[in-house]
Amino acid sequence: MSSEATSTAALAPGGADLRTEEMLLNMGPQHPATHGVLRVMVRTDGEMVLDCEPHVGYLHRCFEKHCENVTTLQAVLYTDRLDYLTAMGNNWGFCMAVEKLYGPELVIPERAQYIRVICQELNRIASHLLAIGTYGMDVGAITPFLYCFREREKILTIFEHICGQRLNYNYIRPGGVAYDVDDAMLALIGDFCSYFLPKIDEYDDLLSGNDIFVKRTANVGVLSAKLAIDYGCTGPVLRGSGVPRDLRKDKPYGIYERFEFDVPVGSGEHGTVGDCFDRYMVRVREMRESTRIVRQALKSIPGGEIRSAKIKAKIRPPKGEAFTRIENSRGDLGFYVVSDGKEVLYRVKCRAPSFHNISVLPEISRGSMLADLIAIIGSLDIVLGEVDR
Amino acid sequence: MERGAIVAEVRKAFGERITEVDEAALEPFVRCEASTWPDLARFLKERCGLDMLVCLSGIDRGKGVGLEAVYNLERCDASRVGIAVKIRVPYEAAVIPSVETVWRTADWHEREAWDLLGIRFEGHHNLVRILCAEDWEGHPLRKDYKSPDRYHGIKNNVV
Amino acid sequence: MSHIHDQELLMGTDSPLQDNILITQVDKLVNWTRRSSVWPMTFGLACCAIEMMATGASTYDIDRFGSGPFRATPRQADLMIVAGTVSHKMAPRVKRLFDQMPEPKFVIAMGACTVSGGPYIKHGYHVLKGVDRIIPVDVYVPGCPPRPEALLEGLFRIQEKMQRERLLDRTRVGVRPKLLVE
Amino acid sequence: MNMDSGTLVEWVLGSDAGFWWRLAGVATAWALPITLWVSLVGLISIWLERKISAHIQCRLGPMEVGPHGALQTIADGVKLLAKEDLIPEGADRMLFALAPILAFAGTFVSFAVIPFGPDLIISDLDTGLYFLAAIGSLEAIGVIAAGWASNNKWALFGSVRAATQVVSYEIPLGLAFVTVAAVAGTLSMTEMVEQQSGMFWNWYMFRNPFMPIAFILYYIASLAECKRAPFDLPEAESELVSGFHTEYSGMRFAIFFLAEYAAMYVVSALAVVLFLGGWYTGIAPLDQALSASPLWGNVVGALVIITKSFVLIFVQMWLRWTLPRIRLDQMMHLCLKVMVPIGMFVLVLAALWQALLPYEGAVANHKPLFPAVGSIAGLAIFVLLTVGAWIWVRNTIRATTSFKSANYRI
Repeated sequence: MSSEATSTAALAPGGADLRTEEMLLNMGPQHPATHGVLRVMVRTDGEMVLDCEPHVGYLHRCFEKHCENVTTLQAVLYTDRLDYLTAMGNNWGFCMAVEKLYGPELVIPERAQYIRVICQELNRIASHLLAIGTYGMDVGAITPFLYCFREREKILTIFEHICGQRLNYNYIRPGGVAYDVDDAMLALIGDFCSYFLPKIDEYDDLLSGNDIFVKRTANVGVLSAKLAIDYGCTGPVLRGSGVPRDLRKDKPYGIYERFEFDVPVGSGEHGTVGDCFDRYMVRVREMRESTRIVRQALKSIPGGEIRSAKIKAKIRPPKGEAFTRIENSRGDLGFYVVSDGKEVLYRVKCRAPSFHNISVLPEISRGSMLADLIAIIGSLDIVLGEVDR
Repeated sequence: MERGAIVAEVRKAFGERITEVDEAALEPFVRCEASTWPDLARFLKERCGLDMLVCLSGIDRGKGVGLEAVYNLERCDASRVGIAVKIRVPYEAAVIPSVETVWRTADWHEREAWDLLGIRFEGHHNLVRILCAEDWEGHPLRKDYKSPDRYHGIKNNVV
Repeated sequence: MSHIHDQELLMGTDSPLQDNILITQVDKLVNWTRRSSVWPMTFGLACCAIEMMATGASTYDIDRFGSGPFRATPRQADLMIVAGTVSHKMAPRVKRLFDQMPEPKFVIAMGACTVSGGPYIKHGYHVLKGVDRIIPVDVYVPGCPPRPEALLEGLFRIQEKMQRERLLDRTRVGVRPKLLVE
Repeated sequence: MNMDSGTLVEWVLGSDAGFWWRLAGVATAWALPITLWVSLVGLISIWLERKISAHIQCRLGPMEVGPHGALQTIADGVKLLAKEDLIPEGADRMLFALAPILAFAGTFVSFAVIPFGPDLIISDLDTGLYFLAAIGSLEAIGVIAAGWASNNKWALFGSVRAATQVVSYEIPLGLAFVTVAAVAGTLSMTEMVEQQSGMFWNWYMFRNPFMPIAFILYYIASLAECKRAPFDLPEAESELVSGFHTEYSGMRFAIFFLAEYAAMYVVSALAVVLFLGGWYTGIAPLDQALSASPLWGNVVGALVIITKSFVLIFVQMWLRWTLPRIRLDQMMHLCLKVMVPIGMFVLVLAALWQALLPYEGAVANHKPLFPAVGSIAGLAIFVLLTVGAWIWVRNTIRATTSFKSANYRI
């Protein structure tokens, strides 16, 4: 801390003669750029951020308490509202933990596996679209946000047809998925893929290739790989720092080992590895990879059951403890599930990627400017529902 | 280094101080006393290369057992090899040494475990509530927790 | 409570000045402008905020009805859309933001959580069971989250309510909602 | 309309009796049309902004309030007037009330010296440009006062940013003014326009090879003066909540709003007068045919100048809804380290050009001498700059998006 203070003093012309006063700035919980109800206490010297401290908990919705009080099937509903931008992933993560309790004899039907992959990847695209759109808005470009929402609406319409909800799907259930997807819907998803890919070029024109955008994001909020790992950052934040860690590749869950896709990592195209631009760019590239996976899945989706017969309507997970993680759009979403053989789980702990990602904020925003702080928060792409649970 | 090798190393270095090892469980773990934990943490990070604290789960194991903290550790490379460490403490002395200097992400996780379960992490630089409001009373994830009838004059239990 | 009731009688619809032709015409004009330009506050709390954004985006385009300019500061907003779960930690801030808005101000409780606590009503120890416990709510839009069309319908209800405003009626009888007090 | 300022002043000051009445009468007679025009410009440009932004964003924009939302701005304005007027506790009440008026006054007074036609000018000052440069910065003082008086940290940030912005953009703006003055040899607005009569290559924009650069400098600096994106730092909604007007509500906020849009018109009209031939269409025979009667000359002249101004306003809006916001230090870097040196060079070179190859005013001196070298060079430079910028932008985008779907394996 003290070293930072001296460095800002050195920046001021005249050095010691110029007396500056520190200002304590309370950003949030209601602020247009905090992506929800994050509150950041910022100690500034003019526009320079000396230190900041994120305060979370303004959306603490007692997820873990609910899981201890409602049945396992009902708990799926609450997982939706963790990372409400990638509800499919949350469902899947939780169901995977419950399924793990059943042991290897529980086999998820093939068709359900494919539907899960398609839904998860579509949802990843929807989530990244929002991340990119709001990131553009954070740095002052409003139009890309509207363009992203235009595409997002199409995905939400697909989901609405599949499971009747636009945001909190409650679709992936222990042992399979809730409803089947008909062929017309699969054709529509294929059409969406063809429609969507050229649209990414539009975002590239508007943002990735925009000189002002590059200047605002390159070399800003540099997160080194070591620091990222130390803080437990995962997902695009870790990959933006040049670490190619993706659970879909490292520990393929579901049927991800059958698909061909790349893991985009930050390479410091315009600045340093691990800056805001890298994190942003990883998301843009992941949208292409997700489309690629969806297309492969659409080609080879089999028919058949969508729910395992082994899991009855009344879900009583066997006694045991399981910890599973999936690669959600914000990083590794983990669930630590403790069951004592009853219908209601004994304890559920959610390992939320955003919780880790936002905790690194003070480290990477020190010494930057106030406008950079906004850009950094945006590039971390947090969802407060998940941070606060 | 595979998980088996890590367990063997830990056993060799710590011997009796590791109270339980279960490699066959769904989530393989080693168990130790709270006093061993700082040494074990440093050993796991520096010698075994488990550089990422994936998750810290606090669990209320109920009367007669006490509180438990589960640390899921992992090496952040392509192998993604990891192991869990479990530490059990009684209610009346729910104190575990803090490891925020080993893995910095432990900072917020320990605050969360303190907030929701009341496990005190000794040596933590700022052990205050993180999720609940500052003046919240009790630790909500304890099994005997009763949610307050009123909070700041607003009725809370309506059902 | 009783003196407010008296005031309502005094300033309410019985007041002879209220039916003055000039006043009613001014009423009409002012109400038309208010109805046509309801500026909401950029105030997202949780899931519902995403649907609120979708309402402002291209497909649903709330700007068609003049409610496009989402103002970041409460001082310039007419409508507070409480979009998402309000926790006990957040509640004082929500109230403060409401207090900072200039009159006439309106509140939409968007989503099940703000209406009543929604799925968190029973075990949500840290969740405020309905935002009408801290601020008066004009229109409730249920859903988890409500569709953008539902929010637009909520906006129309607010516009209908604005139509009933009377210029000389300081107490805003029939318009101002009550706080839920238990 | 074009009264001789000298005699008028004498008339007002003439005798003691009724001095104040006469002063008030003259002030009202002048202020009324400006007020009307400012309001009209505000209404139109705010409506345009909302429609243009909506269509850029694949939306419709205001549709329900009047045909295609034409009455939207009126509704907004009257609503803001009828809102509660809040002055926050702890604010400097007098300064808080004064700030919007100060901000508006700067723009309002600027209208006095901006011509709408050959005779349609409130006051054709000999030092019109100088007056504008001086009075134009008054808005910034209002903005700074607003932020300071609000007793709000975000507003303070906004006002300090506004102050920073003023000291940064005023210098290149002034340099652009001086460059035009050096070429024109006058500071009077009407005289400058008269010199640009004839074909469009007579416009100052193409007068010599350095004027297009001066125009671009002026345009960028004028964006900063109106606090438009990418220089909307004092407002910066995503950073500073609403910047300097965070605490303003109701009518006071409406005045700020109006001042912003009026300022957009002022800088655009000024660009038209200084660089784009004022009320001349740029086609000499057409101008001659129209200026046959003074009435038609004025009417058409006003239409021409307003059309040109709104084209420039459209470009401002287009930029706003396309570009992200630049950072404070980048803004200062751009203004002080890039634009000022370029402006200096342009000034010196343009002045040298003017001294060595003097432009004989084709109309003023009735000499149809066409100083071909300067105009051809000016046009060439303009085309070159446009094409160069286009290629540069395309290349930047292509270079950073080597992963476009065209060369991507899916």
